Amino acid sequence: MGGWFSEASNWWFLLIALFIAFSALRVVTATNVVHSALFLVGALAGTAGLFLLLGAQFVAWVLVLVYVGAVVVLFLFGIMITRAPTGPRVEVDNPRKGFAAAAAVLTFAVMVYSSVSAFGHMEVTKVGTGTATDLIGSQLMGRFVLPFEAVSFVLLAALVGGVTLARKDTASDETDEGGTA
Amino acid sequence: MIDYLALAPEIIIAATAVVVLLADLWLVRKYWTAIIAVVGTTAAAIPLIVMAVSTVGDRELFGGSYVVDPFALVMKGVFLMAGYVVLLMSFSYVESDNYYEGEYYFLLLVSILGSLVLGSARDLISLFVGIELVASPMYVLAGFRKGDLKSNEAALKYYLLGVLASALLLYGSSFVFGLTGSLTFDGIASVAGGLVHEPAFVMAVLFILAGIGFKVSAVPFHFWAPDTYEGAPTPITAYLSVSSKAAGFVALLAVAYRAFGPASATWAPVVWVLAALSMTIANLSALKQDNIVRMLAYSSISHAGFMLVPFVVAPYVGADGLGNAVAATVTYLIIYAFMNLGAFALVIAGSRKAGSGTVDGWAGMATYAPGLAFLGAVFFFGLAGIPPLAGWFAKFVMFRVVLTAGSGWAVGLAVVAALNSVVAIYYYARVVKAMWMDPVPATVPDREVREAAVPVPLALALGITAAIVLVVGAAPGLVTFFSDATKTLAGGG
Amino acid sequence: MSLVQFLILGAFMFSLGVYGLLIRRNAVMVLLAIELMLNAVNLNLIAFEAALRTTFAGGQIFAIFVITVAAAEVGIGLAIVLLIFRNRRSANVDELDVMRW
Amino acid sequence: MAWFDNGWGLSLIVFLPIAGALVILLAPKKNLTAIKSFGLTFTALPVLLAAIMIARFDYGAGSAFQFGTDLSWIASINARYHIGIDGISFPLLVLSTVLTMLAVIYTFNHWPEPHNPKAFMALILVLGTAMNGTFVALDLVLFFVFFELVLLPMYFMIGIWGDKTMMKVPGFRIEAETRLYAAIKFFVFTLFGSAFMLLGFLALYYRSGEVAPFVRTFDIPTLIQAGSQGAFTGTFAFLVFGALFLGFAVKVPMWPLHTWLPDAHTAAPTVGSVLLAGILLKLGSYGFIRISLPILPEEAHHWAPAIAILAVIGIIYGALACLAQSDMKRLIAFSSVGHMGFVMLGISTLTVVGINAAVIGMVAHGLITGLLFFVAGSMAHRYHTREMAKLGGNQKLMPKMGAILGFTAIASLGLPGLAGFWGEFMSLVGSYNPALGLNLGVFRTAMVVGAIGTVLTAGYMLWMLQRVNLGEPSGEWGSHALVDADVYELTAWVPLMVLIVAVGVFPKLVFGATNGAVAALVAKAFGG
Amino acid sequence: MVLAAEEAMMHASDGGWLAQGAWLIVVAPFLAMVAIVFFGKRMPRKGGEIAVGAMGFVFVYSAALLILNIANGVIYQHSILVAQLGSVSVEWGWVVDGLSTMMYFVVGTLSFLVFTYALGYMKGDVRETWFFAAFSLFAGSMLVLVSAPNLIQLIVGWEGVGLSSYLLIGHYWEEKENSSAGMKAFYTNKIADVGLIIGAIVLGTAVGSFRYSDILEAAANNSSVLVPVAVLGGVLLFIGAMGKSAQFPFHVWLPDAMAGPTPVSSLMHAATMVTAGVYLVARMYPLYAGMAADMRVLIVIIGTITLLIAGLLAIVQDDLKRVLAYSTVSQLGYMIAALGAGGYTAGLFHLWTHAFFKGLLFLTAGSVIHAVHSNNMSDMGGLRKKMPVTFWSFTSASLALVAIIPFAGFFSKDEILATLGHNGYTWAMWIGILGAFITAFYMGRAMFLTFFGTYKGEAHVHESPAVMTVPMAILGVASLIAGWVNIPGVYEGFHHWVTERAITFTSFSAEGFDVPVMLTGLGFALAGVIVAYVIYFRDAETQQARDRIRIPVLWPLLEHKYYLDDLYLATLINPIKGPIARAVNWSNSYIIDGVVNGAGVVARLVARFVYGNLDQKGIDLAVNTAAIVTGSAGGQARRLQTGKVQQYAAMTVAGAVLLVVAIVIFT
Repeated sequence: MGGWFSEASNWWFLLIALFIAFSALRVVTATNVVHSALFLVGALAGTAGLFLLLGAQFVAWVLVLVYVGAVVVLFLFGIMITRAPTGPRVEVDNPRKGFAAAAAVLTFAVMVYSSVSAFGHMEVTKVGTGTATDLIGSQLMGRFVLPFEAVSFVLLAALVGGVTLARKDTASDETDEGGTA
Repeated sequence: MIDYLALAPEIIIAATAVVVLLADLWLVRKYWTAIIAVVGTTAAAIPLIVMAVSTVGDRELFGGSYVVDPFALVMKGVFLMAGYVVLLMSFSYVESDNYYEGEYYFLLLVSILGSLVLGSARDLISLFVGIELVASPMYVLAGFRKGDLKSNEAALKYYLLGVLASALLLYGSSFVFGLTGSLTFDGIASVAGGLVHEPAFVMAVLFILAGIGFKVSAVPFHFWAPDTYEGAPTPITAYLSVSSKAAGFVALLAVAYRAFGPASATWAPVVWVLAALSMTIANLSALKQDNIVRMLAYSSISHAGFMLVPFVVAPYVGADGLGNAVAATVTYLIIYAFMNLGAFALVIAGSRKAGSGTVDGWAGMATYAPGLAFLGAVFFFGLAGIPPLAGWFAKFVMFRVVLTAGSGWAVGLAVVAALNSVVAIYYYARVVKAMWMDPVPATVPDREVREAAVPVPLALALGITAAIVLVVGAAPGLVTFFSDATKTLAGGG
Repeated sequence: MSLVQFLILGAFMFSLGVYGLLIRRNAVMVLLAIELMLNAVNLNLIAFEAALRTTFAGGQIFAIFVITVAAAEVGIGLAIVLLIFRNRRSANVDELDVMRW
Repeated sequence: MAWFDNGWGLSLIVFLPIAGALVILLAPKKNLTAIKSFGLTFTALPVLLAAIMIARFDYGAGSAFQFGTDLSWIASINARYHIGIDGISFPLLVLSTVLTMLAVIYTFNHWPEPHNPKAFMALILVLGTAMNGTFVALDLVLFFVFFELVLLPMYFMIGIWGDKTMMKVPGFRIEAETRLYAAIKFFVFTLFGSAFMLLGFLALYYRSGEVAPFVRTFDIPTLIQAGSQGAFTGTFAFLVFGALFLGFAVKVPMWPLHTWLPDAHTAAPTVGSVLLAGILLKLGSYGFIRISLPILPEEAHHWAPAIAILAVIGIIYGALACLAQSDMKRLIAFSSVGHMGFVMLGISTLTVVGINAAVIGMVAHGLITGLLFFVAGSMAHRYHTREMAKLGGNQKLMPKMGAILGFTAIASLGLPGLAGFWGEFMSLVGSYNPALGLNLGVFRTAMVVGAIGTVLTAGYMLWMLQRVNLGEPSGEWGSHALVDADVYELTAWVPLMVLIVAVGVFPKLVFGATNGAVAALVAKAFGG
Repeated sequence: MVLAAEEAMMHASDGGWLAQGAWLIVVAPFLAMVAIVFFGKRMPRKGGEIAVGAMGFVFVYSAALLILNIANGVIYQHSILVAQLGSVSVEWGWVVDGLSTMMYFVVGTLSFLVFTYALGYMKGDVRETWFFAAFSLFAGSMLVLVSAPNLIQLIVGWEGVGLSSYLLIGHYWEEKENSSAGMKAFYTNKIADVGLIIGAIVLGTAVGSFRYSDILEAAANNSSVLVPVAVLGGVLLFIGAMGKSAQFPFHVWLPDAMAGPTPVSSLMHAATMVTAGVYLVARMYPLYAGMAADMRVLIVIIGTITLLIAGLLAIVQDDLKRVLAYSTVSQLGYMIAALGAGGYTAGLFHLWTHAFFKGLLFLTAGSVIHAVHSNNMSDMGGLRKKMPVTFWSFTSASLALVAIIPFAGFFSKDEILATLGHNGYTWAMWIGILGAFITAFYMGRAMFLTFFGTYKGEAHVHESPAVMTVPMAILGVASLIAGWVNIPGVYEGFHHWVTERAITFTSFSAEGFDVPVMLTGLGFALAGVIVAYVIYFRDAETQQARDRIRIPVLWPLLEHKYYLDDLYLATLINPIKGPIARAVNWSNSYIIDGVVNGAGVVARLVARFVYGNLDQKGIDLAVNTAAIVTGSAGGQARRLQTGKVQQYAAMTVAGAVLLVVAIVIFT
């Protein structure tokens, strides 16, 4: 264990990890949607930090840009539009906490147990020797070009679909014969 | 250099999707979009045929992460056929409600594109992307009847659980990557054998199974299905219960036999449990349904159970047996696809005439719509698996595989399956009984509605499916000709 | 740095995501929880990549795909939530009971 | 005639009816004559072909499969279109063609309610194909398909044209329309059995791959070959036989799996009951003879005593139940349980005599009970009731019909000199000395009990006659204009009566065909 | 004491074309029946003439055969194979030998005469045609039975006789009693037939053939295959015989059989039905004489019991036909006893004589009934003058029955008594002699009540038409002379006729009169007549008074026929028809079907639970049960406000994770 603390990077990790853990916890415990959204930002930012620590600069910045830049904004819009509970008094959680906690703990236990048993010995290589971005680029344009193109369609579909659903219109309330119970 | 012929179907469908989207902007007559979609789907079948007859063997692209082998070809064919039928079903339906037709067909096509991608996906990333590509348009389409609370609810339930499933799938995938250091199935398979007793590997595999199990709606990952089916527009329900489910099975087959083939000892028991649960719980639940669509939802869950049955023999048989297992699932899948599509087409037509989607509402349909009543008998008894309708052969090959595995576990599951196939008779027969033997209820609409002709495209859909169900029942060779070709999937892994 | 510490952190985030997913009443908050889970996956992928140093940077590529798709999903999700909110003036998932048995 | 002998003849016999069904579906709903004539044509032609076969059948080689062919059907599972008839299936095939035709003729002026001739006729024809097919199939898969194909038409016949009176499901507060209850009961009951039968078939297929020539096959002759060489033994065989037993015993039906039968027969429209009793029940017992016994001889030995015991229980049980019936059709239905009990008793002896007896018993029961249901149906049609308490003096009101009923009832109680006798007597002979190694005590007791059963049979049959035919007719029929048996009915019935006498006086008509085949079967399976 | 068979062997011929054509007499009645069914209605006598014609042919042909046999004995048999099942072969055929020729003649003669009589008797009956058809069937079946060369054909004829008796007894089925009487006859026979059928199977299987020739061959030379089953087989066959020949305790059906028209009774009692049992025993005699000898005493016992109890019953009957019916039973008892005692000849001889006079008795009774329109002797009396032919025929027949020398019955009965005495069944002989007294008494009673005293009825009495009286007259003569064919020491032709058999066997026949026995028998008979005369030969009302003499214990017993019918009803028929059958039916509906329907109901309940709780309430089930277990309340309140989505999610996650745990643990 001592050896572990002798490594500077581990201190960095500890610092960021605690931050992430705290904000993640608050994401699911905060009674104010806006807060939890902001805590999510924190968690994401922390994760990006770890990415840097692991030498994945490109992904780190993608994360920051896509999430902090786009997704969270999206969320905030959503929160505003849907008048999500922003006051502390609101009942934001359903009463099945006990069970949920149990499930979460069980999941956590399983994951940790298997991780340790499988990778207990493995080390991650030193900082700095990060992956060259051009490698990623060539891979994306080469071997993974097809999923890459496909994802573009996912985005397109999400865009079109999102617009179609979200836009206000005079959709009549006709009920579908197949669906009437 | 990329083999564009191999990608032609995907490209054509993608292009069609874009064209539909653009056409929607300019065209006044929206039904053109539908026609374009149909044409595109048909066109996409051409390169498939070309490849099928070509002498070139398996076409591997992108370092084996994307393969066009007989399995892929057959499944893509199925997806296109199914998509085609769903499109036909959609015409009159979409017109009847003021939908965004262009968007509707666009999203449908994207989903079809996703299923095509899945057919060839042989690495984790394409798998993930393919699944998302199939699913995300469906999240939207499920809620496409925007005014209807049920539809909204259907969408959200499907969405939330779908994303959860994806999360599980991804978490599993990440561990697989970590354990094997590779993303392609073949790469994974090369080391999977040694990891059978590695807890991390077990967790990874099972999470992936759970993720896909959601797609095929196997118990206990099925909960979304009944509500979503009930709420979503009926053609979309049909698509979910057939194409989306089929896509899930394609993924499952590829993952199970290709990626984790050597580790079948890990997943076979799980599949045993899933299959048994799916068949039993779904069948019993279906007994309680009055809404036909909801009943069909549970029936489709139980059928997923039947399709899972062949997987359990994997640890006990050789390459030949594995091939048979794949073929069995595929055979079942194909036959089920057309029976179920027919059933849903029938639901659309019948509900319109009877003005209700409940079993009691359909009572006495034989008196005012004998044709539909006849088709009802064909499709529902087909699903029940009663000769001479195609369904019997699906069950037959399934039983054949498990009983020829020579394993007590397999036989046990076969018995469960047998009992379930008897229980299933009840709820299928109940609908037919209502249509043929019960008096017409007061709720039925007046003559011009109830004796109005079935719209041509819908009739076409009914005709195609019914013909296939009847013919295949007498000459199952038509299906086995294709399904046997898919044996190579296991042979390779 | 040992690999496990990252994995444990990931596991923690994922489990919290599960927790949130199960208890939050507000749909948007549920979505947030889900993002947490996906993020955990990304962390795993990057950590593995760092440990394995594959020739094709598989982990990072995968992570990129995950991020992109996740973004798309959030879009759709929020749209659906919006739709529901418009129809019933509430975005609480536990009030979705039209099809109660 | 080569084409005729090489499968075409049989295939035509099998598929002409269903072809007729399609033709009828195309025929206009209104045009009754067209429907009738199509129906008659497509059932008469098979009879004609069957007649030609009677002429061309090589009785010397009754054990060999004749007029058959063996074509590829479902290559991937090695299921083949292998058909053919030997001395055992031949009489049954003829019976089924004839009975189907007579059923069609009878229907011409007995359209049950709801009047929908098109569908009804089509269903009869589909049934025809299914029944003929089962008797000629020599491939387990083919057999299975035809075996199951009878279900749907019969289900609809009972469910749509069946008895509409309400009945109380015994033991429950549920009230159901008889036809609906009977239909689903028949349907699910039979499917329950056949699901396991299918498992049994597949198990055989699996194990057949492990004996020479080491290819898995559904081919019945091949499996028989393997079976007679002891390919299937031990627990495996035990379970397989059990599975097949479930499938066949439900169809026969054997006590205690018989309870679907009274309801189905009672509820079904006349033609339905006729075909149900006449042919469908035979599918089960035929399955035993064609599949269970020769393929699993060893297990047949183990199971035989159990089968014998169940059979005689069925005989006595059925007879006693008959004595308690007040509904004429239901009484006849229960009588089937007894008669099929004799058939199964014969089979269980595993002897040449016993199995011959079983076959002739099937034929006789087909003729006699078929006719009984015809008459009972016609009477119910006239009197609008089946309550024997209400009937009486029928002999006076409708002399012809009464006489025919009397004749048939007498035949049904197994009077020597009429068809019914041989099955009963010979199965008793068989069970007096069953195959070597079978428990004599069990079988001889079975014989005595069976013989006593014949007394009870006479009991309820004559009692039925007394209540229905004899005595002074009750006043309420005075007003009714009761027409005696009309020309259609007589056309349908007289052939049956002639056959009953012919087979009774000259049993060689059946034994001549069966004996060789049965002898060969027994010799092969049980060493003679 | 001679070995009949040796002589038989000496001059036995195969009978030539006459014997080969003998099948004609079997077929003729059936052809007649068919013809009657199709054309009878259109004929002047409603088809009766066809029947009579056929019977005439049979009579002539059988007479020819008899003469042929008398001239030079015939032993011929022919079989046609009609079915082969493995080792078992089914054959139709016909036997012409001493026994069968005698039976052919009896059947032929009686049928011919009775049919002719019936032409008159049944004139204008509700369904004449039907009657003659069934009547032909009756005679035909009997001929099938007699001509049978094997047990299977015997059974065919046997049951055929049973059936036609059912049809004829129930001829007037408008009244329930009549059809019931027919059913009673059929059932009683059917029950006994179980014995016959099983016996046939036992013997046939043991020998490997159902032919008499083979079975008796085996019996004659004590073949080992037969040793284990000989006695059993003998007993079983005898049970069958008891049924047909109305031996105690199966005799109950015969008196009720009077419900049928009188010609039927006549034929049934004389030739075509009750004789079948005697014939069977005679046919199988070599078996009884040899290997099954041990059980013969049983036959004797049954016979003697029958002759005694039936005779007693005859005393108390008021119905004339019933008197005769019981007398038949009692006479059959004599025959059976004789056969049991080794008197092959004696038994058959009595069958022969009895056929004539009993047939006649019924014809005369019929004639009387026809005239007075009542069966009861209390409605008759003093008919002597009014119906002379009838009276004289009756007298002749009665004397024959009472066994007064030189009438037929005397010789046959004496032969029987002699046989019994000679073969050491002295007790049986004494019962026989007592029986002779009883016989004489009840016949005397019948005679005096019917023909003497004063007429007590209302109907206008007149003699019957010629078509009826002529046959009576003929038979009247026959009952006088029929006995002369076998006068011990004088002429023993009959003995030689009937012992013309293919198989050798020992048979007793008296060569001379056993004078003391003869005299005792005769004496008892006369005594009986005298007692009857003393009691009944008076004017009407005193007849009535005298007829009320009661023997305290015996009388009620007799009036209730020893309570046998009630016993059968109470212990057998009613329970089966009633409670047992109902119980079975109940079990069918409520136990077996209960299981079936129960399965359905259970399935439905399970389904409700699975769907309602597992599938739809999902986690809440777990949560709430946990809550209930831990006693914390509010489970209900919770469920109401929980959205299902999150339960679904929970199930999904839990499912996945738990599966992982399970697999990790169990593999």
